[in-house]
Amino acid sequence: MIQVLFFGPVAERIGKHALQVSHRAGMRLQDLRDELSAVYPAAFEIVCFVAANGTHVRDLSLVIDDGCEVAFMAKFSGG
Amino acid sequence: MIQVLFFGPVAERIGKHALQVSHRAGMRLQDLRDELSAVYPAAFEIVCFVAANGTHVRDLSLVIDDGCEVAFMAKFSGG
Amino acid sequence: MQQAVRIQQEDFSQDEEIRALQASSKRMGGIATFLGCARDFSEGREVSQISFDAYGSMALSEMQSLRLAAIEKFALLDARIVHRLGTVKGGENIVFIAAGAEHRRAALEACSWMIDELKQRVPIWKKEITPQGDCWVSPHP
Amino acid sequence: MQQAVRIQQEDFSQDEEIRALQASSKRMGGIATFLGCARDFSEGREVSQISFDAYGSMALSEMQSLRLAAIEKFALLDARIVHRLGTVKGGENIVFIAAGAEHRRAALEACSWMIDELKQRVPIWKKEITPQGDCWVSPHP
Repeated sequence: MIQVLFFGPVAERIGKHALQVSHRAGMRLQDLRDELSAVYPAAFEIVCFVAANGTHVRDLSLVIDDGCEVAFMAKFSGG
Repeated sequence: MIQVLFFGPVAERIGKHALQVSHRAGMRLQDLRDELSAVYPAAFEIVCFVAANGTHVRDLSLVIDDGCEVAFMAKFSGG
Repeated sequence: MQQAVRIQQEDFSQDEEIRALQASSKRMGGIATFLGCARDFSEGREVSQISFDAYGSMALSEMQSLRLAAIEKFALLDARIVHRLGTVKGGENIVFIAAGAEHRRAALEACSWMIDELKQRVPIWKKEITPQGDCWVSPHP
Repeated sequence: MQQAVRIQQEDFSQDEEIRALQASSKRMGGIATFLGCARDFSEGREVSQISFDAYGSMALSEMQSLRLAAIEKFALLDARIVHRLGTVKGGENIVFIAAGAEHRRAALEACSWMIDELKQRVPIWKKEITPQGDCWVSPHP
């Protein structure tokens, strides 16, 4: 299972803070993003950053391990 | 009378914080500085700034009024 | 003494934070701080409250690594970062950053760098609550 | 509430200064501060105390005009400057500067500008008191 997390404006557009997605061997962050953005296009319109296990990831060709925690995030506005 | 003030390292080298100097018509700041530095050369070696009545003066050709308060000051080290 | 990097609901005292910072070294000649507060007016709209959402665990670890990076980059003696979550009212404190160094230049530059980086790196989002409705804030440059 | 610009013997509270600053406007989104403190070690010598001499009336009026200049130059909502005189021990506070603005950039730049200008313009001198004797401080750039 992959735990997918959403926060703030993305969570609001999706209507929830988390989703679980089945893991497939060789699955890349880009695959996960493509699948979810087909279902939630309005939310993914504002996604700017991706994190895997709490770390910023810039290269979405990263292969996801089973049990990974992935966050798709809008631009931050803390501070 | 002109009230001449000294502070910090200049006062220490002169041995006092104030002096009174008789006013003469047409007296310039430069004249006052020249007179005093002849008497207190070690103190005037470190004088960097001059103020008249509490205001910075850069042009020492300024004519001093009677009753003026003049300060000869070393580099500041506040803050 | 409280942790140097914290995410918390409750307000904080600058005097206490500064005291904790100063306690780390007596060679500290300059301390620069930045305090971000909730304005009651933003982009022409009245704002009654600001509420926050955060990826808490990642936000904390990003703030911790930001502090260490600042200490190394600017040769600081110490630094602290506190960010509030939950809901804050107009005029209330949101974020506090403090940088202590031997001389002022490093402290001032580090403080400025840390708040810029925090806004870039730390997963926190603010929503302005106004009489006309709620609105997620688009980050300012 | 205390004056926004002061020269005083006693210590000050940053919390109180910030509260006074914030009271001037609810549009204040960013507050930058600089706190200068007495180090107990300077240029390789142990420093037990710092004592100050000042041209008091001129120092105060220079600090007041510096505050107004910063408010105008950086479009600040408010600013405060407090400088201690007398004698302070290692680790104690010397000077406090705070700048409040709608956005952080103006506050941070104004704070940095004010402490630089204060050191250039305000007639205050510090003497370090060390076990090896006293020494007037030569200003750092």
